[in-house]
Amino acid sequence: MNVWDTVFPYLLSGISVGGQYALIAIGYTMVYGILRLINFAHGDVFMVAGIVMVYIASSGLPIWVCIPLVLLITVFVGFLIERVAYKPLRSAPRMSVMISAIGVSYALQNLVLYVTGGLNKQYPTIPWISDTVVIGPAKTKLVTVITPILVIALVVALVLLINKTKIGMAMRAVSKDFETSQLMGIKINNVISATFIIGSFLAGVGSILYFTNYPTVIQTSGAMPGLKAFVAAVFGGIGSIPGAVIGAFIIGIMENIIKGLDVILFKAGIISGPMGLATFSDAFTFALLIVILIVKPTGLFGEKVTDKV
Amino acid sequence: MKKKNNIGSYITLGVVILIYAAVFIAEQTIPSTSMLFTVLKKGATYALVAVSMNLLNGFTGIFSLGQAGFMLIGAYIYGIFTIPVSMRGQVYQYFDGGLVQFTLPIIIAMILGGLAAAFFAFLIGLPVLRLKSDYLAIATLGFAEIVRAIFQWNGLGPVTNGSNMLRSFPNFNDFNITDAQGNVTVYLSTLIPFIMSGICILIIVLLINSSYGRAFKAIRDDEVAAEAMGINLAHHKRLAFCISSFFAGVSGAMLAMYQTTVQAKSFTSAMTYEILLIVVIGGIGSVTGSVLSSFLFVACSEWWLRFLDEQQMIGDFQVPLLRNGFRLVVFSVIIMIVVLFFRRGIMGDRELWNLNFTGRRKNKGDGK
Amino acid sequence: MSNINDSVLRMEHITMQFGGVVAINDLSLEVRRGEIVALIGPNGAGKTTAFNCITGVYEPTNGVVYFQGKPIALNHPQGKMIRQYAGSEADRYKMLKPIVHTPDRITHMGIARTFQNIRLFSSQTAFENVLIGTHLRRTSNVFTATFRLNAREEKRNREKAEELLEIVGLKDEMNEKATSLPYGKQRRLEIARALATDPSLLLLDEPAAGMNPQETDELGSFIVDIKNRFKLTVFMIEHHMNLVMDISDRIYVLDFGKQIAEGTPEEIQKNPVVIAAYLGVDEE
Amino acid sequence: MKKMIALVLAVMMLVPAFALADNIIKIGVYEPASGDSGAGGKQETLGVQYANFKTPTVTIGDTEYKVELVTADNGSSTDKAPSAAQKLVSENVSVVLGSYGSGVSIAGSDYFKNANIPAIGLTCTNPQVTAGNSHYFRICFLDPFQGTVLANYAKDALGASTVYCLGELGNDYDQGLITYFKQAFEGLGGMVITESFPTGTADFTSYLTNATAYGADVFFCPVSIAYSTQIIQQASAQGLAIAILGGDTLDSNVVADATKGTNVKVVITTFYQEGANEEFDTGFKAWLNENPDMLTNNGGNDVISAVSVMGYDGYYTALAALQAAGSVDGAAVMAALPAVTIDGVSGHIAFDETGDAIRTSAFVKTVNNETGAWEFVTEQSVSGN
Repeated sequence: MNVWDTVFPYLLSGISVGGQYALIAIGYTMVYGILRLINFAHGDVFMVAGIVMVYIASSGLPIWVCIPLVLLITVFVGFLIERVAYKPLRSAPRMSVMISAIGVSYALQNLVLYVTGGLNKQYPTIPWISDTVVIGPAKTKLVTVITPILVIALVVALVLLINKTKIGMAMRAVSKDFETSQLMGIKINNVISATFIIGSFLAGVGSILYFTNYPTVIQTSGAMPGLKAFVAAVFGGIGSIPGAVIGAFIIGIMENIIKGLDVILFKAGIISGPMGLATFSDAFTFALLIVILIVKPTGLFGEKVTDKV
Repeated sequence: MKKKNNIGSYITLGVVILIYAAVFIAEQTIPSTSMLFTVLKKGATYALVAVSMNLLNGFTGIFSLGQAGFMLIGAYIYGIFTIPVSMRGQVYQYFDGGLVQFTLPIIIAMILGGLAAAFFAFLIGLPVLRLKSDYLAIATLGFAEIVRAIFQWNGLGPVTNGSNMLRSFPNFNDFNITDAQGNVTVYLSTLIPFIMSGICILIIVLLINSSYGRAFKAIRDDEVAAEAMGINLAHHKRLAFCISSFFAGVSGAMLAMYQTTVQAKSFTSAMTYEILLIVVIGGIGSVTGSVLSSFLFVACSEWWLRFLDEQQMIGDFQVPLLRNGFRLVVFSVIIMIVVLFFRRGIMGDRELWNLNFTGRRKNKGDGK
Repeated sequence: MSNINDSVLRMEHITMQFGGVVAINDLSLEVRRGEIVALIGPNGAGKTTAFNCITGVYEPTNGVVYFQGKPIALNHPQGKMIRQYAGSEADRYKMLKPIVHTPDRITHMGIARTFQNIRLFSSQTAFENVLIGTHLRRTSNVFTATFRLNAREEKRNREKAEELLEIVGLKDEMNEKATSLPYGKQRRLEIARALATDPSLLLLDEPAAGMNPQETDELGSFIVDIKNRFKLTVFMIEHHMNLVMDISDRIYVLDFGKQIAEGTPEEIQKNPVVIAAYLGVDEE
Repeated sequence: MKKMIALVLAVMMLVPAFALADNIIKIGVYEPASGDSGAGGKQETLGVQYANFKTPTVTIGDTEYKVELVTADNGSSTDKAPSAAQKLVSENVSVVLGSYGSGVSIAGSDYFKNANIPAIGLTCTNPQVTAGNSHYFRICFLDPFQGTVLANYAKDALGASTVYCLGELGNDYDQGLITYFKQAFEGLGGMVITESFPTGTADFTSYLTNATAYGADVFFCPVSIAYSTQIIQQASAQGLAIAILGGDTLDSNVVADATKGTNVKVVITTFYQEGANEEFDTGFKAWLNENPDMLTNNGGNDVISAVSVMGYDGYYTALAALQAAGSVDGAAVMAALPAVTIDGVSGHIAFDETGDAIRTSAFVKTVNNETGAWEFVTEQSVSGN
């Protein structure tokens, strides 16, 4: 087995999960770009999308009805969260809004805990994308291949939306200068709602892909992917959509490489036995975050914001 | 003004003494199996960590979410150095009894736990404290996750027992005074955590009201102006960060004593969020508030709202909705109401000793 | 004014450039011991930027700032700025090692300032605001301060703060929240707070902004008063020409980042360039 | 109006007071109802509840007591364990049953010890649960035994020379069983590679790739039900060719359902095989089918999990101990427990000097990939254990 054959399966897993992180990361980066808020509840919206799918699918509806229904409900949840938990705090200090976000996250998790009884729920099998395919030396689900393609398609659509449409222009204006755009007659609340709707929609799509790959949902399912997606957004430069996507792919790939690092090093003859480095697969993401924040706080593609004295 | 201040202080002192006396008496009279003592012990532990977090978030304006990581360090250091040598073979069953083959006195181990947490805070503080509000929050959160992974790593097993549980170290019950037959004669298992926590909180209060505390508050109010007043931002922020982490470490050791076992995997970011919510409910910038809300939070989550988790019958009528997990739903709703509508929390930024006991309300400046 | 060479503050060829925008270009000026010097100019001329360069809030792009004969800030264009640099004297300091101090170090050396848009510590009382100013001259460390082993120092500082409040006429309001005070008193409080740091040079950024004529008059004599009382040198930015002309020994005029005039109040009043800058001249 | 409310309140207070007039004895059920082990904990609780349904009273001395079960959810996590344990203590239970999961058992242990309440472990197999304790007993086999059984099976029946072990970080059950398995398997001349995943992991694809890359012949993952279903499903998607080996935690219909329709071979060791006791099987199934809630707790169907059997046996062990003690006092029950023996559904139960059940055999089961049912493979014992 040559090096490529050893590394390839990890790359494949990484690209797949990276694409799913990317879809969550876009929601983080857009909301941060406009509200300067880390929407801690975003990962939980992703999880709620998963749970909603579990319950809708178990009601016996055909899957082509379930998917749009799930996306619709997810979008509504995202919209509702903004209206209930963030809008009343528009003029409050940033810390209050962030705490509200943490509160929402806590509430969503507990609500799902109550509904599910705290048990893992089996995600329904979605036909076609769950099929097994063989790519080079690895066998995987079709969703692994679809994810990056879908992500790129969605990102292109999103970039077009932001650059070509009126609402997109309004979004860019608001993210540049909140107060001024308000004075210019932009309906701030509509723009913010639109942002949350787009973010939640993408998280919903991400959730379908993610849980098809890893088909168990529990109330904490969204926490880790959420945090990682946020790190991806920071890594790519918060506010930048391509940055978030690239960051997410890098994090997804690195995380899986680390899980397999023992094997890779072992095969390469560098170490003689496993060192348990897989323990650090999650921690690595955060180490990367701290390093990037120190070396280049604006991320890979971020714009520098100067504070006025 | 000065006179009134003193009245407040005396009243506070009186209240504190009354509470301690009540705790002592309750412990001797009420059966030790009562849920009350669990709440008090855990409440005392949480009070300390909440106040330590408030020192950072409320008084210095540094939004840090690393508290669970520092508690973990304190808890582990305490556990590692206090497990009786005779028990080490059992606890470190997969690591031949571990590397550490001596024990330290409880107090020394607690302080060492705090110092270790402060040391880690110093290291991480050098780069991280330069970051602005939410970036700092997410970096400290990440740091806590990294600490968790390090302590779980099998490579450090001989010291940390890998990802396995530490146990058999002295816990709160070991403070009870027993007679020769092993029967408890004087119960101290609740009073001692109160004293530990009380001393630590007193030190924090003294710090807050010292010249350094004023400097911290100046930084919170306006960094630029504070710097223009000759306050070295880096130095003072690091100081606040290390001191807060020290006490988080000590409270970690107390949590270890409360839980009787320690395991790295339970020190998650969810724990930090919980502590943050305690601080918010109590009022950001109020020590009294943090202490009050710690006890309220623990009592509600462990005791008073427990009935929501079980089916209740009123006569033949089964109350709907009640089942496992409902307590937490109600709890989250309460928290969201506080966060959205009572943003100042229970105490705002006031303290027990600053309250106007004479009944006349002074015109307060508009608090944000 | 004993010695004409007794320079307290000297700026040499200071240029401050943000990206492509030159906020100050090649500014050189000097403030001597015991003087009251004013820096005037239309809005956006770069006056506050000059203050920020002195106090370490900004790192000047090029030039040196001396305080009591020692350089406290020195820089020359570096990195990307070498190509972007649009000011003059680019090569003058090329060989020298840049000097950067954080604002607190500068304050420590003896330069205190107030802010154009009052920056008091909003959650604290007037008294506490001044008390914070005494923090930097502490001899206690965090341990002794926490355990009250510095009681004598603390007492001294409290007395000093009280005395300063009395001097600025805020004794009665000492326990009021700083931000609940009327505007004029907030400005005085800021000065008291700055004085608490024991400065030898006081930088006042528009101390009379928002004051009525009577308050402005009082402020003038107040500034002279504290200057004499604390043996200060005062360097101020001000728009109230009456105040400036009344109390300044000398005046520098800044326009579009460049110094356009320097001289005594009488000279400046007659200077056609200054008049043009303020009133706008059609021919130009 | 106020009087009305007062009256209603007074009546409400009186109702439980009347209920208290009967002789009641409380048995604590210390089990996870949520979290990663929630599914298993619920099934174990079902066994206890069924036993309580069959035998709701016990005669101690000359008095007949009504047995009341007090449940506490330890949330599958060691930090929630203390308050759950304390809840049972504060309810003054006479004896505690549980828990599913060794870590939470250890975490709750000291609370029972301090209150002089004996605890009977039902399926917590880590030796640390009872070692050095006089109050903790257990009716199942231990990990050194189970590890050896599994190692023997891997070597002899599966012909493995290299085994890849995957456990959850910080889970005492996983890590303990893996350690004993490793000892035994290496003793047989095999090679063992161990890795751990952080709590909350959902993506196991890279670990599965690791196993293949190391050239392992068996994938040993004695993890909780939640993770094992994930592993099995992802193994199926990746086309994992080697057998997945598990411990008693995997003996659940949830795992069997996950395996159904895949090509993954799942082999486990456990305490009981359906069909060994006809009377229990039919009774339990009938009871499950009568109570929709219970059926849901069992994972939606009436397949019997070994943990339910252990719960059932544990309940009768507790009753026997109460009768032997002749008292409802915890300390007396504790003193009586070592001498208690019963013939349970899972076999004869007697305690050795550490308080562990003396067990000499384990069942090996596998999942039928077509029907999704557990099939009996062999009953394996280890000499010298």
